[in-house]
Amino acid sequence: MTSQQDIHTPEFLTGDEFSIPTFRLLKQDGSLFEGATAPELDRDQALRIYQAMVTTRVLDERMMAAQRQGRLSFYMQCTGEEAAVIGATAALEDADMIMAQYREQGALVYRGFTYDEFMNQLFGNELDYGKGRQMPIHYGSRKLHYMTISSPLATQIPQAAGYAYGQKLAGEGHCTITFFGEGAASEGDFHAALNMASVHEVPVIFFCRNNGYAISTPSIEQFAADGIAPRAYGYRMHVIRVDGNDILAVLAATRAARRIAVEHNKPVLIEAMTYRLAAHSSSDDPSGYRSKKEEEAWREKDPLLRMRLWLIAHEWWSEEQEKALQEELRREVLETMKRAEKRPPPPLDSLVTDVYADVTPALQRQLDRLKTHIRQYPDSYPRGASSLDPDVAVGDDAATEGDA
Amino acid sequence: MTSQQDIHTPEFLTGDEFSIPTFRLLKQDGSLFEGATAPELDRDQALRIYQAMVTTRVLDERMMAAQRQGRLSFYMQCTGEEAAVIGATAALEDADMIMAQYREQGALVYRGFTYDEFMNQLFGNELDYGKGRQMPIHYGSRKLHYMTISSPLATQIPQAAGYAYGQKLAGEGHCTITFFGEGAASEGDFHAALNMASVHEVPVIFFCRNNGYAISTPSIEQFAADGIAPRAYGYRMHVIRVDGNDILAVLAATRAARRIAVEHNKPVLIEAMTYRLAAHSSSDDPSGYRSKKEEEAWREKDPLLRMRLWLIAHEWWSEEQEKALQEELRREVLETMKRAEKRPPPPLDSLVTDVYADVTPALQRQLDRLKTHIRQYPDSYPRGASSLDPDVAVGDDAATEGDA
Amino acid sequence: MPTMNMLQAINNALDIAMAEDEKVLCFGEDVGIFGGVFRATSHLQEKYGRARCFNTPLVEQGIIGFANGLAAQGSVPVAEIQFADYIFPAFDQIVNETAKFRYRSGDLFNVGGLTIRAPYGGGISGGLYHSQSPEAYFAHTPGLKVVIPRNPYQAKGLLLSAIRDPDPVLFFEPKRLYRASTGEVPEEDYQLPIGEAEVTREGSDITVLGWGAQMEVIERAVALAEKEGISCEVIDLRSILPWDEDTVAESVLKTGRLLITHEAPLTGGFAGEIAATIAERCFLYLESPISRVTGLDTPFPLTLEKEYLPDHLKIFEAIKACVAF
Amino acid sequence: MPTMNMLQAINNALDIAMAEDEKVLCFGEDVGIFGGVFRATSHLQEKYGRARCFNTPLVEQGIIGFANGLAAQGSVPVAEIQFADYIFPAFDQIVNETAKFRYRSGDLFNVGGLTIRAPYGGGISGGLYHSQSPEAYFAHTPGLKVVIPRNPYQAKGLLLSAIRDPDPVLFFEPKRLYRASTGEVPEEDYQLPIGEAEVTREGSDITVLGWGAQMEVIERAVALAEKEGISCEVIDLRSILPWDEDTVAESVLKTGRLLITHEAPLTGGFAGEIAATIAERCFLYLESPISRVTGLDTPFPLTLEKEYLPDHLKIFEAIKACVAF
Ligand SMILES: Cc1ncc(C[n+]2csc(CCOP(=O)(O)OP(=O)(O)O)c2C)c(N)n1
Ligand SMILES: Cc1ncc(C[n+]2csc(CCOP(=O)(O)OP(=O)(O)O)c2C)c(N)n1
Ligand SMILES: [Mg+2]
Ligand SMILES: [Mg+2]
Repeated sequence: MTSQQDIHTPEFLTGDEFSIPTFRLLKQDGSLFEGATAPELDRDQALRIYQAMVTTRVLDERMMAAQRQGRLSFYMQCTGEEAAVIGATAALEDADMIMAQYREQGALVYRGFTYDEFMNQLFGNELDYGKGRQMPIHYGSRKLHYMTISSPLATQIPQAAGYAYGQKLAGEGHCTITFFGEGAASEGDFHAALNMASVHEVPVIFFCRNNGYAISTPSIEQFAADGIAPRAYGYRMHVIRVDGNDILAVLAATRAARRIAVEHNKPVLIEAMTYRLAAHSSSDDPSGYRSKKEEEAWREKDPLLRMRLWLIAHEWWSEEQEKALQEELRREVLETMKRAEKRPPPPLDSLVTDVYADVTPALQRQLDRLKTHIRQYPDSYPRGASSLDPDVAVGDDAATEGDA
Repeated sequence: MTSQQDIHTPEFLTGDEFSIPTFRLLKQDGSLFEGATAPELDRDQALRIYQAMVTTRVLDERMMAAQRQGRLSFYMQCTGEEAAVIGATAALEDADMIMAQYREQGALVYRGFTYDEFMNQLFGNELDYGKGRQMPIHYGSRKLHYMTISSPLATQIPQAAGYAYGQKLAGEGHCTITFFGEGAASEGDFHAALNMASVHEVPVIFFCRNNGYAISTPSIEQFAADGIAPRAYGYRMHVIRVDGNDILAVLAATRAARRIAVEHNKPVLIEAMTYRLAAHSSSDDPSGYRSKKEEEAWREKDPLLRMRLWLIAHEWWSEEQEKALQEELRREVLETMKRAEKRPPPPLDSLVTDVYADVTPALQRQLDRLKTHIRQYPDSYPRGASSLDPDVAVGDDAATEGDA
Repeated sequence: MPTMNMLQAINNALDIAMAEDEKVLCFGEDVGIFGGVFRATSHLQEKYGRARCFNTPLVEQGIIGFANGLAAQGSVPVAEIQFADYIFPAFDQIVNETAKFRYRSGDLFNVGGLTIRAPYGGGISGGLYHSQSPEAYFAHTPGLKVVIPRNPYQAKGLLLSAIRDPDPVLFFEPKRLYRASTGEVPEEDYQLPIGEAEVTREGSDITVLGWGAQMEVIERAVALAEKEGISCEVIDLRSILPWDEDTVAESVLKTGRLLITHEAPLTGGFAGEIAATIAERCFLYLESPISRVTGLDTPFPLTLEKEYLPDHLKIFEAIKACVAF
Repeated sequence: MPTMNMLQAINNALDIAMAEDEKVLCFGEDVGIFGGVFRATSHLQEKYGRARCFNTPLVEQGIIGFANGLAAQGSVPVAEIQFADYIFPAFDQIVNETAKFRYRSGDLFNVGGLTIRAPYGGGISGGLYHSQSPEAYFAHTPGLKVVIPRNPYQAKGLLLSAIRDPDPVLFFEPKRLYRASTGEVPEEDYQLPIGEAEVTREGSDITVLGWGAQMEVIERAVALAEKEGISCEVIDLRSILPWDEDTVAESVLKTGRLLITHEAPLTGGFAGEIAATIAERCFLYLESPISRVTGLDTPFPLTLEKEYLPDHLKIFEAIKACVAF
């Protein structure tokens, strides 16, 4: 269906004739903008959100430090983007599906993934639901409806459209949210996903964290347009741009998006304007491609501080509570980290399980040969050898627990 | 760079608030719309354009008939879309690069590809520049700056962006046009191409033939939006929608687009609204998925008729000239077809040349073994055997000619 | 028992699977009202509605991405790729996602419900892009299953197994046989095993192994060889991944000779894998080098397609050469 | 002669190629001012400007599509894919386009100027998606060349050849060796031949064949074997496609034994192709089955990476088994 209007002189459009505003509710000092109304939010949920933000921040700080100490091979922080990720998650029902990119640990925290669960994945030990197969930060939880992270970028976006199509057919009123960066949105899978979702009318929320960078590539070298939001026009999709550091705006926007998705089976695109305050990952050093000044400017827009000021103004939170929470969390991180580090690796068999539903005979032969070899050189394969000793061998409660 | 405006209530946009008009100049009766001005066009170019349209139409009609008679394995018609393809080509310089999808034989006709050249490709004979390797309609011409057609859809779109980037660096003032269907525009390569072209500011024209169908799939099942044009907003790219059956509008729009591309190194998207009057290909039967009535409605918008009426109004053309041209062309098609059919196939060596710049030793061994085998069973491989006989063996003037 | 061609058998299998389980969905380019360009999905939209059988936009990476998501959710998608030559835009979704979904999540999530159907192979004047046999690309990818039927009976039974298999299956259909191959096919539901080869003819001098459309070519070659007194054992591999080493090895231990044929180019083709494995397992029993009769190491040609293809004459000559070694 | 690590050698080769020919362009994700996530393109943007060395948007299919177009136009693009694991979204542009460009056009057009660089391989705690060795996927694709260097000297000479080669080349760089492998590298321009294997050690009991990072592993295994009195001939294949059958066959005719190792999974890996070819060519000379020491037929793991990899001990044991056969 195309519009019917005619013109008789060749005028080109570029989209500059309209612009996409940013939805904001909360000022950095914790007060609302004039004309703004906070979304409905009781004390319990407000604190659940805020505590998830702090829990995420503390985890990130401590684990990055652990990585620097050589205790962990790799880490990625959500720092600066907690409001975007947690605000969106808080707007959903807990049974809605989350298909994230990798910087969305806040969503898991909000849903109740414990520090122990994080640590088991980060250290790839026998209790890691992923059985120590993926790099740190590739979390997943079936019970929390959080799809295991996959490193190839943007692949989860069309998958989210498909998942949501299945939810629509199932008719239980659930939807899917998929998070991705403004960099990942350049992939072909992004275009495929948005187009298919709008043609097939699926209840999916495409949530773009526009944090300004894809590793070292600034968004100005990623696209020439006014962010990601105007792409929605190409699919006649509902779209909103929101201040990603404004927890109330993110919450309100995502709640409204969820309504459009679930009640009308229409996909929605949300572009959250935010900033990756930390390095891309523990392997990265941003000083080569951006200024401290730019970082500082954004540090002043810290989403945690903004929400804290709002909570304090409501007398739902205090500096003392803040201090106590931070201390408790720091202690908990260290304790759980120590526990997780000490746990044995997954058993040798986990090398060949889950390739297929059942281990094929050929794979079983490969495993048997490997066992023979390791028995010959146990000292050269301390991890593999440990599970060959029957005393050390572990069951697979890991998978069972995650499944629960 | 994103817009600066703020809002404090969560309002979603869908792009419905603006619409993309269609640029039209010529009415079906051959007169101009009120307020319309025809682009500069002298008699010579007008006739070159029109004759290319008729030449294409006659070729298509005859070759489809030949296919029906079993003389040809496969064919695809441009019918109904001649104004879009030839109008765009006529707006370019002849040295600009064309990277087409497959339904753009009109562009080749306009640039002077002869019936003989068409036939050699269609029959995959020894003179086919492509050496009989691709299915009918996969034309290419180096001297006419027309990239050899490739069946996988949309792959040429990012290639066109790259080609144009090379032209920009070369600084000779050339640009690239790439044609594609509204179906192919669903591929990931489309998104990649438009984004890269706008970020890297390349002189490329993306010309979408929105002909309503991708084989059996109507555009309403291809995308939910107002055509392809609004996608340009996602890349802040210049865009225009044009009546694809209106030769003057296509010409004017593409000339203007070329100026933007070449003078400002900015990519442009053109969406030409047209209709695939014939079946998708000789393998297709549209009666299963669309109505005769719909086809008839579009047949009345025939782009050839529209231009003919305009030419006749200018007294640049007459019904007698029309008749003579048609007859001459029909005769020529049949003559060249007969010649091409009779020509021998490409030599057996062409099976292994051009895989690499030089035939590898391993491939040479494979060819030698094949020759031995064919000598043993010459009757089972009449085509291969024919070039083993030194009297029949042909040189490779084909390639040399195409290169010229 | 009714006679069906391969398309009818496939259509019938889809029909049975959709009737039985409402979680089964069929989609892809033109599979809706049109029933697919080859008509494998004819009437399914009519019968099961647009929600369960539908056209997709023209984007293979999206089709498989969408299908992966559906399968992870618990649906049973049967996605069609219009030609196997056009499966490559979905390569990342298949090899990085489909294949690794279960493993990387420790089986928290899997896409075992997924089946991908695609017509493959030459012999239809399709040139470079309507002729390819890409099975070897996928056979190097643990986590996938790759299945290829040789006739209508096999097509129905294997496709029903593929759809119900707990692992994702790539189902390549020899399009040259779509209408050319006909045979008796039971009306009722039945399954044939995935991962098991079938000995379709017993013999003692040489084992001749293939899959899909090559089985018919092999039969013609073997008929010629038998006339010359060579007794051939013929095996249809059926599953390329995982493949049935034991059946092949057992046969070669008996015959001492092996010929493998496929249409795909020689280098990196799946015959190499089989040859390497069997040469190792049957080292002391091989009486002649394992012979591979395949397409040339070039893209697929058009005018000289007949010359390019590993036809019955090439196989026949190779059989003789093996036996005469 | 200066000492360089592999990244420096690669950076140096790119620098030389860009200085010599202004048609040479380097681009990819983060290759601009940042110089690539591994810093292989450090300082190139500074030296040659943003027009010739630049960041691309994050879209591999676009990077290679763009590069194909540039090469067809006559430029000499050197495109970087950040990790070989992320080359799959570009699979269609590579196997259907790059590989077939010249053939399908009868050489009216070609993309011979194209080089695609990508870090590959395991041993860096990368898990499923920062460890893959995808060379076999491409080795089944006529029209491509696939080259893998084993050390800095090889990397520079082979990369310069790849850039100037008249055919498109996939250049996979063993990222485990980026900083770990150092050696003398001439400052000046030089090329090493594509399509030729190199015998890096002569021996008489067994031929041990590999490429890339496995060469260092082979050296450790061979050192153990030599201590037990086994004389090993070691070959670095260097080019996977086209590969140097003659050099390998010649060596095996002499030693009578062959072991091939790669990190990629066994099934469908390129060792299968080599084993099949050499078993055929050297049938009467083989004294033991050709041995393949490879990754397991699973996705690439993390915690148990050491157990998964075909390390020197596994190769050493396999060498002994061959010789004892
Ligand atoms: C297909 C693919 N290509 C490249 C990469 C390497 N890579 C990992 S993260 C990243 C940048 C992503 O940027 P963005 O999407 O903006 O997310 P952010 O890191 O900013 O949250 C890149 C290039 C990858 N993981 N997958
Ligand atoms: C990658 C790929 N997928 C599928 C096909 C099969 N196919 C050929 S043409 C076509 C429809 C194209 O429609 P459109 O782009 O609208 O062009 P039109 O035929 O209408 O000119 C399809 C699906 C293909 N050639 N390539
Ligand atoms: Mg980002
Ligand atoms: Mg169309």
